[in-house]
Amino acid sequence: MKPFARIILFLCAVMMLTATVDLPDWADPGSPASTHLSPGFIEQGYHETATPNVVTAVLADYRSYDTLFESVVVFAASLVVMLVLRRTSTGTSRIKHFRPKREGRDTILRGAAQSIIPVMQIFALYVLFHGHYSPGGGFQGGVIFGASFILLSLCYSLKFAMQRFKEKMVLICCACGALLYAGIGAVCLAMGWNFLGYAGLAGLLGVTDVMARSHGILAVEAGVGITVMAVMVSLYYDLASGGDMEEGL
Amino acid sequence: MTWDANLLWQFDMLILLMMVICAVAALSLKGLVSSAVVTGAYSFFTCLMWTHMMAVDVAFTEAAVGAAVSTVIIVATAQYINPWSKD
Amino acid sequence: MIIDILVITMMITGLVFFTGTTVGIIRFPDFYTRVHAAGKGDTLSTVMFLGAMSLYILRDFSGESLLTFIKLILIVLYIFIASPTATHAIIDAGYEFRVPYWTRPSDKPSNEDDATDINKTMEDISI
Amino acid sequence: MMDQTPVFIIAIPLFASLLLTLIGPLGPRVAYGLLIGALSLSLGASLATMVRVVQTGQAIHYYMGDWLPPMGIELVIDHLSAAVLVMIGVCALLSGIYSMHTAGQDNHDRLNNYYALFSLLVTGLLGMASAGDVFNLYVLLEISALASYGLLARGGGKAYFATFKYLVMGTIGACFYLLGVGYIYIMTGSLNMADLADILSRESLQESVSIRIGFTLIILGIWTKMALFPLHAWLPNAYSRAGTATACLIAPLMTKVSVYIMLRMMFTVFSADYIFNQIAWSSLVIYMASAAVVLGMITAFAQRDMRKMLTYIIVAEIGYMTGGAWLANTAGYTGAVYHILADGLMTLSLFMAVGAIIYRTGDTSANAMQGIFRRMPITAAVFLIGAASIVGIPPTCGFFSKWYLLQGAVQAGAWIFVAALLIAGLMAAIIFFRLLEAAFFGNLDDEGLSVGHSAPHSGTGAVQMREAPLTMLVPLAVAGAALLGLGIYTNEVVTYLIRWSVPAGF
Repeated sequence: MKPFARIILFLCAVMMLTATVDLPDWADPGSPASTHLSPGFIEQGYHETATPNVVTAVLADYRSYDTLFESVVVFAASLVVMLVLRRTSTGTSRIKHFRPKREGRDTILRGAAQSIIPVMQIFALYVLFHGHYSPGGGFQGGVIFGASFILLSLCYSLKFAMQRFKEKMVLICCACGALLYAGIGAVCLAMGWNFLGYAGLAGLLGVTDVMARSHGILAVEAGVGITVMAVMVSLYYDLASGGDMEEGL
Repeated sequence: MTWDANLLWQFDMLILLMMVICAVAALSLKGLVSSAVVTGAYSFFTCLMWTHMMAVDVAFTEAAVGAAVSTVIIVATAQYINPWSKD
Repeated sequence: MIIDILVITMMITGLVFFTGTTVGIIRFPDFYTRVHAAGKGDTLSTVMFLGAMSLYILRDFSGESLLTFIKLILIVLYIFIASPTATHAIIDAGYEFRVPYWTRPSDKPSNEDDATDINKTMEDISI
Repeated sequence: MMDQTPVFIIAIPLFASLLLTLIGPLGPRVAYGLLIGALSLSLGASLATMVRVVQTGQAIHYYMGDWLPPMGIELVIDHLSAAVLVMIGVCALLSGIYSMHTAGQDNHDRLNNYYALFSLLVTGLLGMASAGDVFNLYVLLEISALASYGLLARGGGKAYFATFKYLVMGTIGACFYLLGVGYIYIMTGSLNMADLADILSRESLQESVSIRIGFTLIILGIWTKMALFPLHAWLPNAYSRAGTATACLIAPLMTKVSVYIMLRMMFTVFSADYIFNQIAWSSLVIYMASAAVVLGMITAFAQRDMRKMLTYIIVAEIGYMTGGAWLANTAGYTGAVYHILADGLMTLSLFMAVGAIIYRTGDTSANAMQGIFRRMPITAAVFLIGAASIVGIPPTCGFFSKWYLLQGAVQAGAWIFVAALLIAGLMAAIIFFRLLEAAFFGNLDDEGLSVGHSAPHSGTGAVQMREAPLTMLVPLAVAGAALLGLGIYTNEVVTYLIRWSVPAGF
């Protein structure tokens, strides 16, 4: 089987390398990708969405339908991992590996965690809400926020983290983030615009259409952030404890 | 902040080389935990590559997801599948 | 001018420590000493480098450069907290995992098991 | 202000899935009711859209977020996607109703999360069928794939390994698709299907190696997803080891929607001229399809386990559709599209019938069929209709799709495909004849046998009538009736839906 797999890999590599002969030059301003749609986004992006960061505007407004489903992909991942791994039945645990118990020890780790985690969470919020102006947004902010909880449970213990952020709460956050995103789409629908046409929020918020798009982007980024944060924590809880939520890494 | 194709092509090649080395190492190393760590290193080089291509958003995501969280999650998973197994 | 000299000195010191760290990781005999070299040398040299950069930025003083300076100082602080803690955590985990430490073989000629034991464990650890 | 029905098709199952995760404490009945309600509403929206498409005779474009394509994303529902949408809606609703007992059997806890994934899978499939953007298609492909991994792995035990194999193959397929889309994006700068078709028809791009390889990668990825013959190894184990409710949802839909994506990529994004004249592979693909048809049927013949047999029949059916799509004539195309609809219903009714038999007898091998006609007459009747459809006996829809496929193959002069179709029909007849013989006569030879192997001496000869529960029986009967109905109204389906979507250049 192995030589066969190697032949297939080699063929794929040859095919992909062959495809590069035709491609436009690296960072070529005349390439189709830079001339077809990008100028439109760059020129009109700010006037239509009041968002200086073009990436955010494209991600969360022009192609927000994609982004909705990307956050749903993340949500689906946590749901799948939970369905497959989580065991509530009390039985013989499959896990027989050595797991160090560090209850009540290691002041250094905890001290460092105490000083780093708040800063990390503030930074996550900054990344999330500053996405209009600088690189960042819901996905990145959510991941950093989730990482702070993972750090907490690494430095203390899984149980400690689960007391702070309960498993049920995590699942609710997973669904509510995506629900916030889709709900905003539905509100726009109810206001007489198309699904996810944030301009429909203008009437509710009392601002112009352009500003309403900007606010809509902010709200959906927050939804994405909540989902991603909760999913990261949920994945860690399930995978690190092997599904029994007893003790983790 | 302008991109000059000729300025740092050696740097480019170096990162690509390291990425190839990491990819091969992740496949050929014994032990799942070490493979997981090398995968994290691979993600880090990918992140450098994105930064070099001026795609800061992608680099940011890669650093947060690939190099940080997914490495932790892979290691957490690997401990249940006999971390020092030979395949 | 003085700042330039300071910056160059700090950078060279940082480089020297980096070299020391690398040599240490390769040459030290067991797990604990290697991590020790990596943790200490790496932290100090990174801090040296970043400090030099922040000073260099401050040469043309303006609001923007001050902002960059503050960001760099924050990174220095972060590394100063995180890197030794990580080293500590790794060593602690190794201690709990009962990774044997190195003793000079000639001191205890009778106790040859230790040396082989170390080699065995080193193979395990350095996979 | 546009008509908003197209978005309801997708948004309702999505909202249902998100809400289903939240309503765990309310108990399984609420979850079941919410799922069924959402699926029916979505089906209603699909039907309304189809009626509008048929009435106006042109595709509906729905602009997401009010951004005009190619800047924004659009949903495009033309005749082909309307038909596939309705097929998905019907199959999902029927298997949703059917799942009441079996899903509870497979999932003692967290039934609401199982249903959330169920609904998410339907969302992904509906979204794929209505997408007008190649990257959006990829995102929805990932959603449906992820949900199907979770649902299939819920089978427990051996299903984990089978699903892991499926996961690896599915990820490779999705990666190939994404790589191909990437190459095409670099060369064209657009992701919208109509825009891409416009750009790709330019003279300068016809000869491009990158576009050609991009197309190859996309098609290879889709073939991996839909388990065309050399890439089918993951399918039988993954599908046959899943829980009954899961198998009834996934087996009819996943591969058919992949076939739909293949048609969409071939004829909407690329053109028939480009595929059959510039990239001249079609004879090779027809050989592959013929091999898939013949080998799938032969392997199915060798199986003792009923569900495994059905999964190999799916592999053969994929061969029919692929062959029909690559015959490059109207009859072949009509046969392929019609077979998507017919095969969805056929596979659904067969899987549901077999599921009901397994539910009552607890036996997955062909022995379970002994004397089924006496004990479960309705289930057996639906099984008979499904089998007749697979074999290709006239009043059922399977006959008409095979008729169109044969006609197309003869027109194209693809004699090997003709031979494969005939051999496969014969093999299918033998397979089902063997099963139905046991179902009909198995009981009469040995009276104790049908009562149960556990109690061979209780034989008083009284055969117990024990049909499956009503929630399983009603969808079964509806599916059987739909098979006949689709067969009877073939002419209307072809005239009003399929003829409109025949690509230019045939």
